[in-house]
Amino acid sequence: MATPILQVRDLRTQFAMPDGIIKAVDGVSFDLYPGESLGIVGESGSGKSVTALSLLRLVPHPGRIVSGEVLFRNQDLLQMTDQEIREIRGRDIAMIFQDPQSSLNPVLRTGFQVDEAMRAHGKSKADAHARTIELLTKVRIPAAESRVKDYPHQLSGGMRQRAMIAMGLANAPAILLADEPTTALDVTVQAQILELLADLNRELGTAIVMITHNMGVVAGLCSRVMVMYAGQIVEEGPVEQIFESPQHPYTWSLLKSIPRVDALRHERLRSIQGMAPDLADPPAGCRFHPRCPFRIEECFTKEPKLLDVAPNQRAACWVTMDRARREMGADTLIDIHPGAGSGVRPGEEI
Amino acid sequence: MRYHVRSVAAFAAGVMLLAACGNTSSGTSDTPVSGGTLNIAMKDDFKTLDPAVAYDTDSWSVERAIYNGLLDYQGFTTQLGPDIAAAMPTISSDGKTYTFTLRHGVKFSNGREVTADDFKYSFERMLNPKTQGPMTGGPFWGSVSGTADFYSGKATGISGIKVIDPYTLEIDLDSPNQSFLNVLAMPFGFVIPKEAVTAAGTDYAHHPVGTGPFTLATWTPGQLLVLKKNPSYFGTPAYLNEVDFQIGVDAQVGFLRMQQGQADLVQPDINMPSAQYIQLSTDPTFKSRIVKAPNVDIWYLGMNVNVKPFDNKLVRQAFNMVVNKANQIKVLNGRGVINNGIQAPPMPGFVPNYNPLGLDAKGQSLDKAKALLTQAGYGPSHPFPAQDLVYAKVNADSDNLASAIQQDFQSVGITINLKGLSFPAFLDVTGKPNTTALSYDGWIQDFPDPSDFIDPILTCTAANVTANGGNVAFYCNKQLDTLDDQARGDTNSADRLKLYQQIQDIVAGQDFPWVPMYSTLETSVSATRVHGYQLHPVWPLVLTSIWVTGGK
Amino acid sequence: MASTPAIATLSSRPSNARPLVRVENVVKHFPAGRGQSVKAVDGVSFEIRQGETLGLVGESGCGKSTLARLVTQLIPVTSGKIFIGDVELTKLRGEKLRQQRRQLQVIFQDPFASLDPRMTVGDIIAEPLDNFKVMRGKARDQRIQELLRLVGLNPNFDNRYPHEFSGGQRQRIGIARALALNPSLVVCDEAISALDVSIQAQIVNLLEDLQRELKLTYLFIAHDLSVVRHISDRVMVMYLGKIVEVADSTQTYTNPKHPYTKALLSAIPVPDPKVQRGRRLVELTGEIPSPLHPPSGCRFHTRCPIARLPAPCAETEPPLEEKDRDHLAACHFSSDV
Amino acid sequence: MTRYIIRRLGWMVVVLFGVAVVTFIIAFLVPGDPARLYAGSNASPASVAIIHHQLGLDRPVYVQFVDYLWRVLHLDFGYSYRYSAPVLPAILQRFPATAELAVAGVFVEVIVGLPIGILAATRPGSIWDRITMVFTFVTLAAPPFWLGLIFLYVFGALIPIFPLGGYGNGAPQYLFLPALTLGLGGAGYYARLLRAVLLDILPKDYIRTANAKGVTPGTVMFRHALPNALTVLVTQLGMDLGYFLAGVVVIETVFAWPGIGKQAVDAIFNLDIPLVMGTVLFGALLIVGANVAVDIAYTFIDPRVRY
Repeated sequence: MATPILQVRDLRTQFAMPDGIIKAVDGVSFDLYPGESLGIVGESGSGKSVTALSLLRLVPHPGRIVSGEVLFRNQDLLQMTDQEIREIRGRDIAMIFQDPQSSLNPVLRTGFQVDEAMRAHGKSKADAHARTIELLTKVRIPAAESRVKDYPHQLSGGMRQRAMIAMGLANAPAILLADEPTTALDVTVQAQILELLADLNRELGTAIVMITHNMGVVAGLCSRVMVMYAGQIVEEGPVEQIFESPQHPYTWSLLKSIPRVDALRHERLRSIQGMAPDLADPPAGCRFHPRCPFRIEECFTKEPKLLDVAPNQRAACWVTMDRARREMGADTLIDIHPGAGSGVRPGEEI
Repeated sequence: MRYHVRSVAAFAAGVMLLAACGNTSSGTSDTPVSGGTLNIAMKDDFKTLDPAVAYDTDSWSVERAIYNGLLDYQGFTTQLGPDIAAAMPTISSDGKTYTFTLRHGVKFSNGREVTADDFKYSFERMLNPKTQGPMTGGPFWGSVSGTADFYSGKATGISGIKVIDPYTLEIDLDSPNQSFLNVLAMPFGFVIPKEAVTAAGTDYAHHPVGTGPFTLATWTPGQLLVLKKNPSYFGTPAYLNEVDFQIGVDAQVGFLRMQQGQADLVQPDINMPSAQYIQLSTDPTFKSRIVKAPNVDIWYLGMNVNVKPFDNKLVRQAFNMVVNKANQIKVLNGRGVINNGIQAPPMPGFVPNYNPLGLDAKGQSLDKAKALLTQAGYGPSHPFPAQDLVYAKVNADSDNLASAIQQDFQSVGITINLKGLSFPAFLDVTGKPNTTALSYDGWIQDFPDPSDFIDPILTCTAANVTANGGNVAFYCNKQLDTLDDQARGDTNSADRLKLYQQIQDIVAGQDFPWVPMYSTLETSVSATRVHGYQLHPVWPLVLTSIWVTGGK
Repeated sequence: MASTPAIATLSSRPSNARPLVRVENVVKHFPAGRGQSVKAVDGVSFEIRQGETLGLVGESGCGKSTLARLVTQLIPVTSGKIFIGDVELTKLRGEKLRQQRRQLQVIFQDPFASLDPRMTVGDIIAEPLDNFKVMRGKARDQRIQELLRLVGLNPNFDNRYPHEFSGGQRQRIGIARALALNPSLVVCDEAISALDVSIQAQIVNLLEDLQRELKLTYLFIAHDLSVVRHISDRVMVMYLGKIVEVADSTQTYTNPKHPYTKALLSAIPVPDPKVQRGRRLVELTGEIPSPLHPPSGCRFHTRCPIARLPAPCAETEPPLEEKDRDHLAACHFSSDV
Repeated sequence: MTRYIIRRLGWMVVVLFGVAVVTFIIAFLVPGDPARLYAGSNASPASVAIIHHQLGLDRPVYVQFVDYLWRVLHLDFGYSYRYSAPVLPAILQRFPATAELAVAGVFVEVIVGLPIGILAATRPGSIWDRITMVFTFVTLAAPPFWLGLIFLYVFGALIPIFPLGGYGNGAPQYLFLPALTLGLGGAGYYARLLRAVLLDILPKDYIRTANAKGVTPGTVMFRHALPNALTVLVTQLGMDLGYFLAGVVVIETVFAWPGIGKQAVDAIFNLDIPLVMGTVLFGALLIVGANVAVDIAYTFIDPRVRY
């Protein structure tokens, strides 16, 4: 692949809360290549949204980026002045959000809000307006000329998200950060939006960072995927490879716990026992170890590094799935209980 | 407690005593100069300038400058003299017929000369129930022949008011009344021209026309009332060209304005609240500008003789020995004198150091009070029932005065609960029989004659009402009424005053419907450019003696 | 995928079991001002069989949550009848209705919002027992412990407060409360939608285990079709206040008889890139019409890829009829789907 | 919209009727005889009784009330007992002064309160936030009477740059101090309100969206955040305006401002029932009117609101 357009190095974002410092993003590093579609998956609280917000320095109060680099075209976004980062936002790197209902300003006309994305970056009013209609048409909003005058509440959920996407694409950004853009939508609308994003990715060459908790969304849209757990990346690699042969027990468990609509037989779901750790006081060693079926002694104390486990695939784990299968008969497990495979320290309660 | 309330008629009499000491006047020996404008800061707007209706000191302050009656007080005294009348009236030997000769050439400000018809018109209008004036229905004027028929509508005019010729007016009374000349001098007796009333329609109150030293130039309700000198005034012209009443100015702000030279007088007709009095008495500029004069008033606790436990005379007598009157005056910052009787100090017939119960210097005799209460059957086995003291909350002093009373009674083991009411509510509950047992009351004279201290507030007639009574003790003693009737008609002033002293003995030394406490001193202050400002014993404000130097 | 032993195959329960709940032509209209009304549920008939799990799917606004509240009589019907066993619920009022409702319990979506933060978990779980004065004292405490154990929580946690629990644990508390009175029907109204993926699976498994142990009947409502398909014996699909298809779960998914069902299924992403990229989306044009003014004829005709217009689709409402054995659909052209 | 306004006007009549009933009842429950005050407290019982009759106060209460309503329907609010003048002209004569003060007071509230609220909300927890909160606390807690006197003392007497009260026919130098006094207390409240509302709005998703577009902080505040705060502010403004219009008694008293509030208080002290009722009805009309105006304003501020 070409040179990365975005390089994130050791990003750490923390929230100072009354009961401690929440390490929401804790040492995240990754590269994004031009035109690719990268999925970031994880459950709520895994730090995937905060990662995306950190890239554009949009972390809400009381969050703070405490260290790291975000190199965009070799410039560190974290070191820029407020003015400089504002110029990047929406022009080079755009972001769209989960809930189009709440993410559009209810008192401003939809067209105006799309216009504004361009006018904030120097386009004239007339030009911006013409391009807005073009964009709305492109994201398949029917009768765009009249829709620009509508307020967000006059649009359906799907149309609102299309308008958001139009806003994101307004300045033909190099990168589009999409934070759970379909979660609030019905499945039929979700499918349309995902198709739209895939088309835009193909046609415009915009690199898309798709943040989602839905494995199916990643499977359909992304070429590469990063799995986050407790503020860290635990596994990363090409989509096919990760789904085919996940090496981190968390990724593996996650895939096993999702019912599939195309299942031919009723299989009992394999749930991951326990719950996500408290990020104010994360577990020592591997953060997944309290819930991991294959943990060994090292997992309790030593933090695993994100290392190559296969070509292009990296995982942060002392016991990758290959080893778990070999040594612990992973695939014969009926339920995924902590330490079930290794027999190390079994039997905790939920 | 009618004190400090705008709608109350407040009068001061007998001011000569203090005038002689020279501290009722802020004037200097400089020669008066004409011209200039006097600025007066007033808290409230004027109610009305219709003399038939107005019964409050603010309105009277202005009316006195606009109108004249037959008689007026001479200078700053309580001595009556002729005003529009050319001389004092001739009174028939039976004391019932008064004949007035009018001056020639007295003109209303509209240019027309005043005649006897104008007085007949003015009096009849003033007494006509349709005018809705307070003199309708009997007070003061009830002794004029034919008023009863006039009130009831049987007669279209008052037969006792007769125009003999344009300059001669005769007034007939049903019975002799030694206070009637004072009544004639009240603002209700001011003369107004019929055509002005007709022209003003229903709003004569705002379009007054009179004969006085000033005329009304403008009156913007809530803002400003301007008087201009009347060039055709028949008497000695005023020095001032103009008087501006700045309306709606709170007293605090009024004094600020005075310090800034924007106001010359503040609320000239009422006592200032204690807080301001203290403030001004320490101000280097203004402490020497403070003038004081005794008010003709009496403050007392009224005990309803028809209500337990005050139906027992022993209890009432005991109560008369408990109140620390000196302390009441202390609360008023010394602006008052102890009074154990029912007449005010400067009044004719006043008995100095009157003390029928042998009270101490504070007005107390606690041991005797306790003995009387025991005699009345109260003691440890039968404690005196707690009493409500009803009083009007009119300013910051009201509560303090009442609390002091509460403490006084605590010392003889009597519990007093304070019941402060708004002024209207206070008037309402104290004016109804069998409603209020104990109240903190005051009476401020209508005119400087002892009869005004008896008739409306201590007679059987005044007690025999169902509402709005002035006799808050609902006290009725036939013997007192007989003496009072006798005094009213007695043409010998020395005998007459003796009769009033007898009445005082009955009330304060025998029957005890009241606990008399004190009479107050009026206090006022003027700016340094004001000269000739004096407190009048009757009038709330006399403008004709004032001249100003410097300023506008 | 690696193979694991199947715990229970689909349609393992008899399809001709006695119906526990019978819903006959139920209508629910909500007034919407100016004399209009939202036809949230507009003439729906179905039955829930003893011991089965009936899945109910549809997009937001299709009326599925309203239907859930109607079945449990949390809101009254506008017209139609609902029977539980032989008792006509819609006829009952007051105390009689309250007693019948013991059999019908609901597990709600938001486990946090539905638990009173000032009550201990024990009191929350025992609330239905207290309401119906079923048991008190020691028996009550034992029942609380039993229920906590049943849903996989430490029985000694009964004195704790909801905020001390995670989302998944709270949902277990919600389930324990629903089970307190031994209900015959449990309505799961988006009961797992707010949970994280890894926790969802715990709860789904728990619900399945409980059903087996306690012979429960479920009406399982969710917008996640994968989960519905996983847990349900039969699936019912709603569109704009109407049922468009009811069938055995496998039938519905493998052989849909209604174009809407087919479109819905095609839209669900499969978490397998190889499979997902080979799937074809049946795209639906336009938006869901307003339930204030539903389209004439077949309500789906405005978005239907196979509709024949105007007749019959825009003119005649297709009845919900058996297209195959035990497979009902409301479509004029179900054979073309 | 038209239907809505008609409906609201209908309600207005109902509200005003209710207000009339309640005021009338209260006026009759308050102890004291208006005739006594009208005649003067030294007036004799007989003359009070005659005036009582003349004023029609001896008729049954319901007769008086029906008579009152009937006259009000004909815009005849009766005669003031105290001023012997018709009530409605008396109110209308004084209303312009009150209106002027009310508008100026609201203006001060806005131009002082909003910037402070914005400052506090954009830097929560900062020293600025604390300073502004102290300011708002002080202005909120300071009794207007006291504040007015302080202003008069400082700017009228100590540094005599403003007149010591008075109306001056509405000249700006007369208006300044009363408007400031009136507005400052409100400004503190507005600052708090706006801070609270903005602290609620600023974390909203659409603000994040605006920031993600790269618009300037000023645009985010003034175009995205403030318009969303407007409904709350306008509600309060409307209430304030109505309240101010209905008469700001204390301020008018301190500053010798010839408005309807001062008049109303005098009327209450003097049991001037026709004037009290007239003022209350007039004030209620203004408050209800302000509320209707606010509701109509919503449709311009928030496109989601439709009637």
